[in-house]
Amino acid sequence: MDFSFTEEQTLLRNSVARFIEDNYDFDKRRAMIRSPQGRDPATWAQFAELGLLAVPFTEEQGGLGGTPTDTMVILEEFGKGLVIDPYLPTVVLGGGFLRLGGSSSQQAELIPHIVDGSLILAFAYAERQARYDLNDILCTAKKDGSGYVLNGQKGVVIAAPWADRLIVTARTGGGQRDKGGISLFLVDAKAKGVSMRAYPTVDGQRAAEVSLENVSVPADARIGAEGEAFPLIETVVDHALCALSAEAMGLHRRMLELTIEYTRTRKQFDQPLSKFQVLQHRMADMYIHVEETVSTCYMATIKLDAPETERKAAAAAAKVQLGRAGKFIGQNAVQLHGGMGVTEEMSIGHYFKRATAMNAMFGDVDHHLRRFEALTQG
Amino acid sequence: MDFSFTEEQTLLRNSVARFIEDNYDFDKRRAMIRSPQGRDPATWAQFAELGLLAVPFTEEQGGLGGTPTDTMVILEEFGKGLVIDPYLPTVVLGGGFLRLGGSSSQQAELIPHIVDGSLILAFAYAERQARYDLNDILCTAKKDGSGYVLNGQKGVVIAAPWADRLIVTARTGGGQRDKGGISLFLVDAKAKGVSMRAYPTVDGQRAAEVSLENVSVPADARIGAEGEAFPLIETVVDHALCALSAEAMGLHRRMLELTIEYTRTRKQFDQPLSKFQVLQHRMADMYIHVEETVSTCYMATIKLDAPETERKAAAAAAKVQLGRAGKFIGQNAVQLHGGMGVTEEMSIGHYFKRATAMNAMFGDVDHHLRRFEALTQG
Amino acid sequence: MNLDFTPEDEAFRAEVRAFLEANCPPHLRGGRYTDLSREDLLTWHKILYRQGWVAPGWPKEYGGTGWNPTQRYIWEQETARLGTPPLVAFGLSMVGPVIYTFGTKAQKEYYLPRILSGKDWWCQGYSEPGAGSDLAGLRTVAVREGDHYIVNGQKTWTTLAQHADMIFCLVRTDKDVKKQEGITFLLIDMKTPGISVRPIITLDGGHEVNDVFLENVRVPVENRIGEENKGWTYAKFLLGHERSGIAGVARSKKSLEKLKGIARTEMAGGRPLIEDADFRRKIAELEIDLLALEFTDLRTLAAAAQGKPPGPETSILKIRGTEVQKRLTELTVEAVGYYSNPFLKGELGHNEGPVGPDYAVNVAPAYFNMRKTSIYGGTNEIQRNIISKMVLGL
Amino acid sequence: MNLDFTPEDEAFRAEVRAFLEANCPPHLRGGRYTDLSREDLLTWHKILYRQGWVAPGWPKEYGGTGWNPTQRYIWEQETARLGTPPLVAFGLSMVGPVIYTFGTKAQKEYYLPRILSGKDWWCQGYSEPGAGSDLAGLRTVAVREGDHYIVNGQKTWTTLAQHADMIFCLVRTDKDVKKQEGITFLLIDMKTPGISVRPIITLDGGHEVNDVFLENVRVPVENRIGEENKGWTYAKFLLGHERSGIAGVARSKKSLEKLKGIARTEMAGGRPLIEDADFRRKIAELEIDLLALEFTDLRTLAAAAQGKPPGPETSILKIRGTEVQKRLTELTVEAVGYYSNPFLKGELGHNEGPVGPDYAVNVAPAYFNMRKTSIYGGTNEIQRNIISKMVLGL
Repeated sequence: MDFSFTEEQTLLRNSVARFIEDNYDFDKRRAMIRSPQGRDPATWAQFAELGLLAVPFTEEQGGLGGTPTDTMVILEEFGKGLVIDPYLPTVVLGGGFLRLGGSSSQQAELIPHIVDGSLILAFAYAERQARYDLNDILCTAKKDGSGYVLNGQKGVVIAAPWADRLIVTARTGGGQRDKGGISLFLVDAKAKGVSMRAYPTVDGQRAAEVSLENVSVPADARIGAEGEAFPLIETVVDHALCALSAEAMGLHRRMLELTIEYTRTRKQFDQPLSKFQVLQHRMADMYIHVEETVSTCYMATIKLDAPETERKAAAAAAKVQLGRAGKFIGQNAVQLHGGMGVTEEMSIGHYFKRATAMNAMFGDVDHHLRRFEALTQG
Repeated sequence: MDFSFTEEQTLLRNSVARFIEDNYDFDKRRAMIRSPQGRDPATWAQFAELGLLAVPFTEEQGGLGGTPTDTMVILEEFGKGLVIDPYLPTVVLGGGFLRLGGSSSQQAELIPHIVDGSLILAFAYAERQARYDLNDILCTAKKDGSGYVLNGQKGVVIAAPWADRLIVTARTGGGQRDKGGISLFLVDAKAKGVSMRAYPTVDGQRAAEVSLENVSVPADARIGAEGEAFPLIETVVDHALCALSAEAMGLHRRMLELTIEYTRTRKQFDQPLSKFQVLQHRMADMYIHVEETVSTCYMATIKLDAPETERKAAAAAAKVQLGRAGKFIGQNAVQLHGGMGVTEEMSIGHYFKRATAMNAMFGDVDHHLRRFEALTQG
Repeated sequence: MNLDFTPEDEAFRAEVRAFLEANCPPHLRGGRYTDLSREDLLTWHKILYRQGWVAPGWPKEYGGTGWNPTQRYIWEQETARLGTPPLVAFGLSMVGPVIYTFGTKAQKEYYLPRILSGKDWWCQGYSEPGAGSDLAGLRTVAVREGDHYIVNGQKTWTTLAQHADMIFCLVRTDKDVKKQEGITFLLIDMKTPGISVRPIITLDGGHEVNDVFLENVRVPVENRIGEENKGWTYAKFLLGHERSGIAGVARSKKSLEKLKGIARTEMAGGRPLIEDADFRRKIAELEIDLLALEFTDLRTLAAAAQGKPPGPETSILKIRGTEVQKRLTELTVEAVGYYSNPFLKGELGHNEGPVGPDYAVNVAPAYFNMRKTSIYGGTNEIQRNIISKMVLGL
Repeated sequence: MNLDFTPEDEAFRAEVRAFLEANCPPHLRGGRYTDLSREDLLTWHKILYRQGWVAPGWPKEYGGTGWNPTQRYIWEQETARLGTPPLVAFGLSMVGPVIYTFGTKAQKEYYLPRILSGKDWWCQGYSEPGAGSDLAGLRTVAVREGDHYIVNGQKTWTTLAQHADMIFCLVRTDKDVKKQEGITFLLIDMKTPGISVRPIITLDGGHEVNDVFLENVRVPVENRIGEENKGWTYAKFLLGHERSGIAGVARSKKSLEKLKGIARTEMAGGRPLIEDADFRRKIAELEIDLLALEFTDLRTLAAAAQGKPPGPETSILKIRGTEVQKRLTELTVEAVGYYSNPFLKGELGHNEGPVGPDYAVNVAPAYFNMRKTSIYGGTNEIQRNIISKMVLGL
């Protein structure tokens, strides 16, 4: 049993932290978000240079053979810096599908491009009627000669406006909510029949409504066996939940730090806010929530390789925790910043917005509580 | 719109309060609870003398023609004094069934005895499998000549060891959870076939497990039409919920007062506890809960005569409120009393125990939330 | 104890309802509480002005309706029922009552009609960068120079100052006394040289509040309310007045109905979200909070109808009222799932149609924006201080 | 980062499990944490003593096991798995470590073996009627008279003093200095003339705690730990030691399993309670709290295994550990419905069988009793003070 980090992990953490400090301050981040593209491609190129895009892939795949803990370290620092770049969609999700389910030719073709920064991916799975159920899919993929033709609508596809390829869930069989009959496809974002309505999101990212109208893809665009993608989707999404949990660690801790800083300097009734016992206890409770986020993140990350039920329960618990802690910490951080907390000029509000958006990603607190219940109460 | 009390109501309140102050202090109450009988019959006789047992009955029935607000005033004071005598089972429940559903001969025979203090009633409805569902009944009443024969088990029948008669719910038809087929019977507590296992309850009352084995009752022991008692039961139980809510008003306010008193005198770190901001805010929150209990009690009491859905929703809301407020106020009152809060010697713990027991009576917070949901969300 | 309305009350309700149905333009109905333009707000203001109903809280002699508390409660219910626009409070509910209570004859005659007609748009110069909840800690200074005060300083969180013709300001006129005792209450024309307004963009991307800078602003002495250095008295009076209606029950009821409507439409696990046990429970708990708040509000109202002044216990209404409002926006964000995420407001323009369902537009910004409610008007922490000191005597 | 146990750890676990299975008497298993008699507790104590495992926290040289933190964690898991009785902490976990750390050679040689063997039952004389969370405010006085201290005062909340042979006491030996600086730590024989014990009956009807009165009690000077007036140092050491294991994770897991079992048996709306969405959710939220607590505990343990001393952040373990314990008893009360109401304990005698299901017996008293956990050992409010001052630097 060991919760410490290796020397390599500490170096990795420091290099990410330094990059963010040097290149990702409040004003630079705002400028990126407000730019037409919504991000600065130079950032991504530097991620590639730092090797961040190579971390989870094996050495044979052209990666660094990192563990989930390495990914955790990166995402935690991203959380502190409010990084908007598409690491989760490209490396954790897209990379995850390829790593864990892609054919060797898919891996050989695409992973090097992820690693060198030339390929951005987005995961198009959510549908309007589905809420958070990954298996609720109306989008269809019909056999057409050796390939498939895709039709359907995907909503709120994070990073889609930036993506070169989409990874799309579609039905090759089964009914709307069946877990069988689901397949995964790599679709070129510029393919004929793909249209997008792009927009910014509340947390400063970009997303799109994606429409697929008679989009033809070849057979080798399918990831994994036909109709059997659901277990892979669950696995990769559990990796994404851990990544979000890691990001939340950074986010939550930073919100607490900013609040401590602010209350130490801001005076009311001739005393710093930090001297009022009620606010001290509020911050103590925020601290407890932060530590619980850390604990559940460690748990879920360590258990990514555990037997399925254990892995799923741990990931669900971490997501519940990040949701409820994010709400508690975020709401109180804003409250303790007083009027300043609700302005665009202070960074605290931007952390709060990200915390809010994260709660919905891949299912909110209720969704994962129910998942956890099914796994632990039968 | 008027939330004030009439002069008569103020007089009534004062006379109940004075009685409790004179005859119901901590030591006397403890002595009653520890006595073999578990209460002092003299108290009941004085309730009769003060007219309290006559309040809800019409003048024709030999009562005082009081309104639900009058009952509220009495119960609020009982709450402050932690009265253990069977007012709720006898006057509110038993009296309620007779007032609202009894035949004129049942009324003429029994109400005068309630009023003069010579008749104690207990409502035997709960069954082991039923949890809080009033319609979940296995106890049967089979026609036998002109009368009925009752068989079944009733659990946690409050005041049963003191009761002269039981009011029993039993099935004359329908399945275990049907709302039709339920009938109400007056059963002599000493009738052949009635056996009891009596015990004290955590809040200082007495209750019993009641077993009915081939208990014969005549046809005129039935209250209301055969198989159609359920709406009457719901109505009378809503009256009981309002009475509990009124008791909770008194109980909750007293817990807050005791806590304020205690924290004002108890010093820690050379300061009265009442000077610590965290505890001040805790008490402010307790106060808010108290006022919310008052507000929902007023609402539910006023709406006892409103259309059915409105009446039920208001009563359910009041029960939810008393449950959650009782928990918040009670737990914090004990906490703020520190070690003293968990001793038998301080009255605060006894209030807390009553608040705990009240939460379960006629259904806990979850039960009434669900009832409220069905009424307000369809 | 009863909830009965008199026949006169019921007749009044019918009259109000008929008027509102006939006169509120369709595009202003339905509870559009944010995103209304200055023009929208003034349109509605002027409709009510013509009817003589623009100032329900004012005495008749100053152009108010003279309604009793029950009638004002009915008015609030009926306007919320239709979802009419809000009236901007700064003139009607804040400085107006200060002027008719403490103003000179000339001030009353000049300002009150202009407030009623909508000619003057007012804003509030209370908060300062260094003084939030500690309002009396303000540092904007006014120095007497002949017939004028020369004002220097900065006000902040000034709502809708960008539209304002006038600002009422608390300024410091004596530094050498207890901080509450050196404050003066001034009425200042926003067009006076030396005043500049800088927008503050809030979390939701909206421009509602501003910084107001005052640099050598010359204010005629006749624009002073009451006596010099007695401004704190008028300020406290104003804050007490501001408290009424703070529970926002009628509006929260409307928002709750909207939320239930969304939950009936959104799907979860193949069924409407409103059939989801967790979500049902959250709605029910909130609805019970709201009922408790409503009856606490009614109790205050009934006491007011009997002539009792509102006491510090109205802090409950502020605390629970804002908690309910915030929770409503929070649950609405939860209800719409992923579609809380698109952001169509703010500097990136929002001329396009909605992404996802109409009802999902702006729910996250509304949630962000409503955070302010437990901060402004005395934070909820300050309200709890008030309860513990003034009500519980701790 | 990993949760792996070494093969040595796994072998250790197997050894422990086999021993416990073979040696814990059946009637002492199953998590009977309350209602155990002095005899029951001593029976188990002596079984472990014979095995040499009665003091997992002590160094080997004093008769402890010398286990590392991981082994102690495994030990806690395995004892909780079988639900073995608790060991009374006052000798083993509290005064024992004080004696072997600060005691004289004579004290070590005399007291430690008696603690290990169970010959001396200890109790704790810390709290006083006037000094609860403010422990250093104690007023029990000891005056030196030749080779003795003469002790006068009152201790309270003294757990199981009715069984005790010895009490360790904080007493004031200097009134004229800062309150922390005039305290001395004494070991006192409970049979000394002048000591009397009065039961305190708690809310649950139980007799667990007591008042202890000391009237002219003569204590030999050699019964003093360390130096005169330095008692606060030893007291704080003891409190830090007490903190370990305070999270109570293994036991709470056992209680959670019991709760789930009850929820599977109880019926609600014609179905098992565990299928009720509201109750499921409450269990799940609590289980996630417990998982978070477990991993926070493991993080502390892992840090300890690397030789880092427990810091003030262990206040989290106290706060959340007791919150989880309290919530477990609360949900158990809810689960059994009406059958939490019968009260079979206390002065009315409890020789009859249970009313209702076996598992419902005593759940309400347990709920009442567990209120103490957020009060003793420094209230949870004090723990939050500690976090805000010592961890957050506020």
